[in-house]
Amino acid sequence: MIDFIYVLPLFFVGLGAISLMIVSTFKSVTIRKGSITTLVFLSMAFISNLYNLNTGDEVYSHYPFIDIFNKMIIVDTYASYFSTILILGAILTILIGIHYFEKHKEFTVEFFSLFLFSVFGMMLLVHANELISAFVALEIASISLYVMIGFEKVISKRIEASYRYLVLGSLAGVFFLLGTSFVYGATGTTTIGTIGDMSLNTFATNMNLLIIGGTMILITFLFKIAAFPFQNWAIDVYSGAPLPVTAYMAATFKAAIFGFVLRLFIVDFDLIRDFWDDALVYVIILTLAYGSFLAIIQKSLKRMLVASSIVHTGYLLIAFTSISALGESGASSIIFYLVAYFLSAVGAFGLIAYISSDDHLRITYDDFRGFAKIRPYMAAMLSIFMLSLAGIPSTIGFIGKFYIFTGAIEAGNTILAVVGIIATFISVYYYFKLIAIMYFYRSAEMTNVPPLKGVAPVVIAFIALAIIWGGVGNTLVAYFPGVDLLIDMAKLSYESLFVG
Amino acid sequence: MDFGILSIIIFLPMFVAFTTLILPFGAKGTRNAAFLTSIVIFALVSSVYYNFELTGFLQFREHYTWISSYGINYSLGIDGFSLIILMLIATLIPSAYLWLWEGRTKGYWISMLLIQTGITGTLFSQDLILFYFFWEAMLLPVFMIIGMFGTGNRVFSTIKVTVFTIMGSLFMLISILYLGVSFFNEYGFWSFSLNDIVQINNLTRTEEIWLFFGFMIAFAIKIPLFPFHTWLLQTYSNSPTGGVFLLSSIMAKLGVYGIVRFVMPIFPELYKEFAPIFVWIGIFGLIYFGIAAMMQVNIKKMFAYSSASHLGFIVTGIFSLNVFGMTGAAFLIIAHAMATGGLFLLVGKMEYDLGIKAIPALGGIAKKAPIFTVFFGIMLLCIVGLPGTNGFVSEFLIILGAFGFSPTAGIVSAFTVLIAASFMLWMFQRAILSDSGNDVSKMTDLNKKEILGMLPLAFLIIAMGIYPDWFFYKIEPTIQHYLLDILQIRN
Amino acid sequence: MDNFLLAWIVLVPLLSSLILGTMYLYSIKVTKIPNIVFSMFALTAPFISFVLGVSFFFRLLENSDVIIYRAYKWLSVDGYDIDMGFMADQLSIFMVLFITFVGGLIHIYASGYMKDDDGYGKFFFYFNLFLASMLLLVLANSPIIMFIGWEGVGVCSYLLISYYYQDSENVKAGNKAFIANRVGDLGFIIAMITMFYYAGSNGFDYINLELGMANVPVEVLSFIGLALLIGAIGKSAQIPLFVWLPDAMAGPTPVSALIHAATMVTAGVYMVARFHFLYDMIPNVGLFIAYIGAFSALFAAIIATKQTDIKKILAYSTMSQLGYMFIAVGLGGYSAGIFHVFTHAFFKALLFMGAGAVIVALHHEQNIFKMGGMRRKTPLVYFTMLIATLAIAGIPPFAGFFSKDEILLTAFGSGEYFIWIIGVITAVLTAYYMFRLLFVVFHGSNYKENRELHSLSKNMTMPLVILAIGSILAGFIGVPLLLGGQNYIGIWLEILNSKALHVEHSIELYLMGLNILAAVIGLLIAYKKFFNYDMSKVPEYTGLIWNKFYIDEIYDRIFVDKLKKLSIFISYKLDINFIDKIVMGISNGFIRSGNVVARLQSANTRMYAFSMLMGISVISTYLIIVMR
Amino acid sequence: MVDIIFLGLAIFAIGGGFGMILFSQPMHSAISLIVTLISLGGIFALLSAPFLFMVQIILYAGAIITLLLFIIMFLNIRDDELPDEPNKNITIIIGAILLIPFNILILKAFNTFPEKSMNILGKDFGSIHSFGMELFNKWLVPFELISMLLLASLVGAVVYARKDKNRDG
Amino acid sequence: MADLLLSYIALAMILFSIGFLGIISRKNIFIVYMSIELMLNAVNLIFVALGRYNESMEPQVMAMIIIAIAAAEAAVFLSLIVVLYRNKKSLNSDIFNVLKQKDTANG
Repeated sequence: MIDFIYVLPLFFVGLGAISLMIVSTFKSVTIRKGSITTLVFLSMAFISNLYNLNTGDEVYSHYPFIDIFNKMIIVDTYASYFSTILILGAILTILIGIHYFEKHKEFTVEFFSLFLFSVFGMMLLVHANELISAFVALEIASISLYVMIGFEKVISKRIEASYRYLVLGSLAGVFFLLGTSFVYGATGTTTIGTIGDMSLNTFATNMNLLIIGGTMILITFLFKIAAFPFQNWAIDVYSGAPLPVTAYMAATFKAAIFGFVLRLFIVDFDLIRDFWDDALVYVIILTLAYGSFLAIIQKSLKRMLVASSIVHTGYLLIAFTSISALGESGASSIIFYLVAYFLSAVGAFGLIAYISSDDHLRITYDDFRGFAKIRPYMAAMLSIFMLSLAGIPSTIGFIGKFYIFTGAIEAGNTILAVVGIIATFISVYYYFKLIAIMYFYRSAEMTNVPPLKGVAPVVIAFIALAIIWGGVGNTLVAYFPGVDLLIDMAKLSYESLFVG
Repeated sequence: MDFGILSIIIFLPMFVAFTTLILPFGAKGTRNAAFLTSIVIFALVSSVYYNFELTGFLQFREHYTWISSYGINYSLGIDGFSLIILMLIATLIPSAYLWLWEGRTKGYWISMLLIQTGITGTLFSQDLILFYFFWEAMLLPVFMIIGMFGTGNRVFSTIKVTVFTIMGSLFMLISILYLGVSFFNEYGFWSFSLNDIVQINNLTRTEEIWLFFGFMIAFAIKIPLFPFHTWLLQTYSNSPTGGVFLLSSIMAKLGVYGIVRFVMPIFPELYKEFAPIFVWIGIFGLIYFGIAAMMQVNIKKMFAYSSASHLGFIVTGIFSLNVFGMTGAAFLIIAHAMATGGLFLLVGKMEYDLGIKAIPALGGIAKKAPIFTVFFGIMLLCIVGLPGTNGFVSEFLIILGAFGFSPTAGIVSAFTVLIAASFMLWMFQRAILSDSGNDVSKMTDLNKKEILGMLPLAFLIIAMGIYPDWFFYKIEPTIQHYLLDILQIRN
Repeated sequence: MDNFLLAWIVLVPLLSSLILGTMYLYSIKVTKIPNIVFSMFALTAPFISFVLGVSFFFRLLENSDVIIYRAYKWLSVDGYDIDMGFMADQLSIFMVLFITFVGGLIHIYASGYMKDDDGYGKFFFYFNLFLASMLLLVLANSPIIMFIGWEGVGVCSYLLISYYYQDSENVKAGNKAFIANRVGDLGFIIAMITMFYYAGSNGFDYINLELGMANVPVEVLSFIGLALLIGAIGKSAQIPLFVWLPDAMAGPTPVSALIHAATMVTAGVYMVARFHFLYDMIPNVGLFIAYIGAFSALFAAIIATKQTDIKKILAYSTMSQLGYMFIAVGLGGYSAGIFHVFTHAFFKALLFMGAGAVIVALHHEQNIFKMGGMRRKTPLVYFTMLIATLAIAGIPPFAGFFSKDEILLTAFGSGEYFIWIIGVITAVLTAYYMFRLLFVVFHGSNYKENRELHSLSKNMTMPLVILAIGSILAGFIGVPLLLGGQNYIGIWLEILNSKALHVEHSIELYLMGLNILAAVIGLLIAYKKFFNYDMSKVPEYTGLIWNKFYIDEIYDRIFVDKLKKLSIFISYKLDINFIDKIVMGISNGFIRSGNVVARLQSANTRMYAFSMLMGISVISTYLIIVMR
Repeated sequence: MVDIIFLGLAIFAIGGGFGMILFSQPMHSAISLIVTLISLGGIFALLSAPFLFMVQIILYAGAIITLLLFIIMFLNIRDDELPDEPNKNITIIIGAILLIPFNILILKAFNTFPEKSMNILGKDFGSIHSFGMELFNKWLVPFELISMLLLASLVGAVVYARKDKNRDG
Repeated sequence: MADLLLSYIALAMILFSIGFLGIISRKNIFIVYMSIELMLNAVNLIFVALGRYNESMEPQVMAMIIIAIAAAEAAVFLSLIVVLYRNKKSLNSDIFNVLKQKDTANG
């Protein structure tokens, strides 16, 4: 029975997806009801997942139903930690997007079904302990996302974004399969954990094939997180997608991908990972440069945030390279940064989604002129998100960057830290430009902004507070989770990878 | 969790700012609260001043763990050098508030309060990350205040100054992180506390040089030293009075403070080694900016150049590696803050009344506003370095210091007496004194509040010029400590 | 003892000036305060100082020990203490006496001269501040405190010269004075700092400095001496820093009298005398000073012969007389120099006040060729001016004769015959231009008959009389032994003189005669040319001398214009077009790269796939290379 | 014999592949693809995977491509609606050149595999029974997940394919 | 030849490459789709060949799963093609460029 409790979060989400799929045929189910149902299922998953997370300092790793599932699903602190992030991201996305979905007539209850399918896929991805299962999970998430992007199919850019993502995503997926086949060819297995063991046993000739296989998987991974040279799609797809979906993809999906890849690369490719680190240096530099240059010229806010998400990918990769030298602290810095970026991006995208939900206008910088005059609290929140994204102290974004750069230096990649710093400084320009535009113009341009009421603004405000708390919080306020707790959790989850 | 007095000094303004932000205070209420806060802080700072012991070591230490996994602590403390800057801040801010009394919005006052928090926090931090934290945090309200309440092409210039300064500080951040990692590698635990960081000795020379310049770029931009000064003109010209006041009189000084507080103890050898470069950069800046100021038409830009010129001189002082130069620099920090701050307040009023910044469009102010002119004259003479004002004492000491460093440097730096005088008096003639037929009828003389605000500055300028020693004795042990213990120099 | 009273000599005028300043602001802002109240505060100050000065004079007479009063520790850095100290020795007290005396008289005169001015209170505020600074300069016991007074004098002169500040010309003149002085201050400060480092280890007052100097290498001493000299030149308007002096006439006439007669300009001479212990060790520099003095004297005298502005003539005469003083102090004849300072104070103050009276009478007319015939209109002024002119020209027994004679004797006795010859020529010229002034203004035919003269108050005429008496008698404190007199001043200031002169009495007598002859020659030429001058012909002056040798223009061309160009170049070209361009160029570079990158975002799926292909190709190549 | 069959199938597969990317008519391409898929099915059979051979023929060539053909016909695209593709060949050539390192890399890696007989294995290997045993014993999770995937794609397809309710035309 | 693992791999890689070339060179979205299918089949071939080489049934199951995934993708892709064709009245993927980067900044 205990095994069932472990898979309960997955079960709830999957159940939710299927039930929503069924009820979507009924006319009487409105968007609101659908979203509430979604939230109910997600909350149940969240609660059961908290049980799994077991917030003590105990580390565990468990294969549920080992005789049936055959070690293909793993439940450990690590996966639970990521699941928490993912479910939380999903909940936040729904809460923030609810206003948007209601205002945009194209959305139907099927959307929530797909949404839960994608959450299911992502959770499965972080729980996956086998490459083919992981690929299936990835495909569940991706296919749901393809459709979610193109859900408003009367809008050209949505459907185009969906198409582009589908073609290129499938192309990248093929490389994952190719890689899997090579890994299988080299080691005769596709189970994570065993691959590593086998790679120690097999003779050196097959090592090359393993490396190639790993590289192919890495290519898919780089594609999904939009790293150079596989970054082109990101800006089109993200900006073509509905804003809540963009937020969801940029923050939550990225976390899921990292959740899986970290497991794969820490557990299995540990011995050969440094092989890629040298090449990754160039990838990182180019990713940072590309994202920064692209972001700096954007006039549309959404595109800017999207382009800057490429930059954040670069930061995450910096931490990725330091894992081989640092292990625990490198991995935990990725995890922490994912949380930091996740909060900031969800907040920023969500708020912009909320602002633009009434009129379907293109949101540009100039639209925000004097925004602080008409909506001071929203402007303040948006500023907090921008500051966090830019990594200004007193926000969680700073702490995240701090860990990443410290890790990079500790791992001996000072050059990456310097490049990262330069990218940060460029990012200050485009993030601060928004703050400047919101506050420094005396007359407001934007009309038709929804007032500050409903659930979305409250959630966004909480995110803003969380960002600040993440930046300054400490043990001064007793028994309240501060920055340290997040770090400790990240470290524990890292340790759990080696328990099983 | 009992907060010490330093924490209260740091966080009281922030607390007031957020309280007024949340509660339905109007602009007037916020202003009164801000003023009251500044007075309370002045009282607190005075008590710190009187309880300060005559040693060169850190006092009023506070130490709490913040992020334990990386050894980041909330660590505060002051020594003599911080003390005088603290006194300066505590004195200047109420004065400035009296000047900014009318016609400001709530956002303005809240920004001012937050700036005060940032400034004092920067001043007290004894942990590198905490320092960086406040250093950046200080920038945001300044960013807001310039951008929201400035004039001219303020959006552009605000972004420019922000990006520019953040660029500098990010290089510092990298250096800080590198130091932290080096410390970890050497001692096996994390700490960013200054006391620990200074004990690092596993750095190679190349590393040290890089890190040194990482720090120096941040401070050089903030100060600003040649050639990192180009943000200065537009920013000063477009800033509102309060912003430019704080920028010129306090924040620029914090750049110098940063050099003394961090660069000197962490890299004592390089500090000594590169001292000639910085002494000469300072002197070069002194002359370069001085000459640049002469033909500047915009009065605020002229003061910007003049400010940069003096800050170059301050840098010369702190790098002169002797007591005279360093004490002089400390003194010039105060003198220049008061005089430049006062001048910017005065010019701000002029701009507020007349809406003019160009010197040729001014003139005949003296007739309209004699008290204004008197204060203007006092501040100006302080800038010029007239004996009897603290400007002279500091300049004299720095020249002494520079001479002690190298006679040539001393002699060249003595040209300061000529440079400031030439453009300042010329400006005074054209803008204030002579009647050039421009319409300045809207100019009003100072009201009682403004006089009250300006009096402490004017009084201190003169008092410190006539009886400097009374203001010196608290800082000298600190300077001696720097030289003997940290740099290990006996001149 | 009552040494603290020494500080009060300075403090009294200072306090008075502060009170006056506050009162003035009060009077313009709130209610008007009558002039008499201002006068009360203004006029008492110099006299209290004078009385205090006299008391110290008598104390020194009884006991020639130096009186020192240390008020407080001004600055203490790194074990070096600098006191706010005052020192009364023979030299300083002597200076104090005539500064306060002549200054006081000028105060009285000014109270009449300025009585209709709106800024009456302000004027005396500046005036007393000026006096306080000058007294501080004189009484200071260390160079740095002296420097405070020194600069105070400079800034007060700035304020006074640009007193009529609405006219930008006046302020410009003030600026010029201040900047020229600042050039001198630069020298002073360099000298001071060098001294501090090389000789200040025991303390920084004069007594310790004198001791400290003993071990300093002579090159450094020469450097200090020259740097100090720059300061002296700036303050005393010698070549090449004299340009401010003629322009300084922009201020009210009492200002000119105060600056030129008793105070400011003599500070340079005083300083050289004060640092006699230094200059005694470096006679070459002293000689250089003497040459500067000699050339300045001649140069100013030549220019003065062609000027038409009454105050400018007097200004150049001041410069010329200061040249004499520099000759004296440069050659080690400190007492002779100070003696001339003393006598000069009387007759030059008198000349300026007389000129001021004439100017006031003629409703602010300053061109001498538009005056004429004032002898009958203002006989008192005429007589006092005559006495002063005789004194400055060096006609015995008036004051100037004795002091100038002693200076020329010093020059001759030191063997510097060239300087001596210049001195004699200058004496001829002095007599010439002074009598030219006198004849044109007072004897010439009336420029415009029947014009109404502004009446002169008692306040203005009374000091004239006192100073006239002074101009007659002042010389007698230094009558040479040859004439059976007693050189009291030489005895009083014997602490300064280290150089014994050996000039035979017969030669001395010849020299004296020659001086008188020189003065008479000058007088006669002036008489011939200008007595009963036809005032209808206002002479048109042109040429080198009238244009003051184009010195101002040359300075403008060499320094000012170049500096302005450099300034424009830096602040409008270099900073904006070069340094800022680099900074902005970086950011533009980013944006341009962004535009390039943007072209890659073609929204073309095939192109995106193609770029993936390229990436894979590169990665494959990389793998092939690294995997053996 | 096996070699010849393999070679023939390979040539057909490659030819079909080239046909697919070279024909401008999607219909022709689809038929070429079917050729390739069937050839691959044959190769699967050569590799002792009879079950997969069936799946390939029935499910892939039969169902998926038929669906594709159906859609092509459903949309009824005229020739003049087909995109103009002038640079097709040159792109293919450039792409082929760029793909050379990729192929070399992989073939080089496989080249080191020891030679081993690849004859058709008899008995159980590849049969439905052994396939089922393997699938349900070891690979239940991905198999079940496939059902979720198909559900998701079903919803997606429904969303895309249905007529928009509030479309104004 | 049929004995060699390498020949199967080579065939698979050729097909894989052809698929890739199809994606980069063809504008017709049908053919793009078919190219992806071809690439998946190429991977399948590798799996099956490796399965035979290792004499393991596992890769065949994987290949089977991949076929199922391809089917799922096909459903979405083909319905998307329908939507695209309705929306754009074209099969030319090159004209789907409303998301093209239009903004440029001047320095």
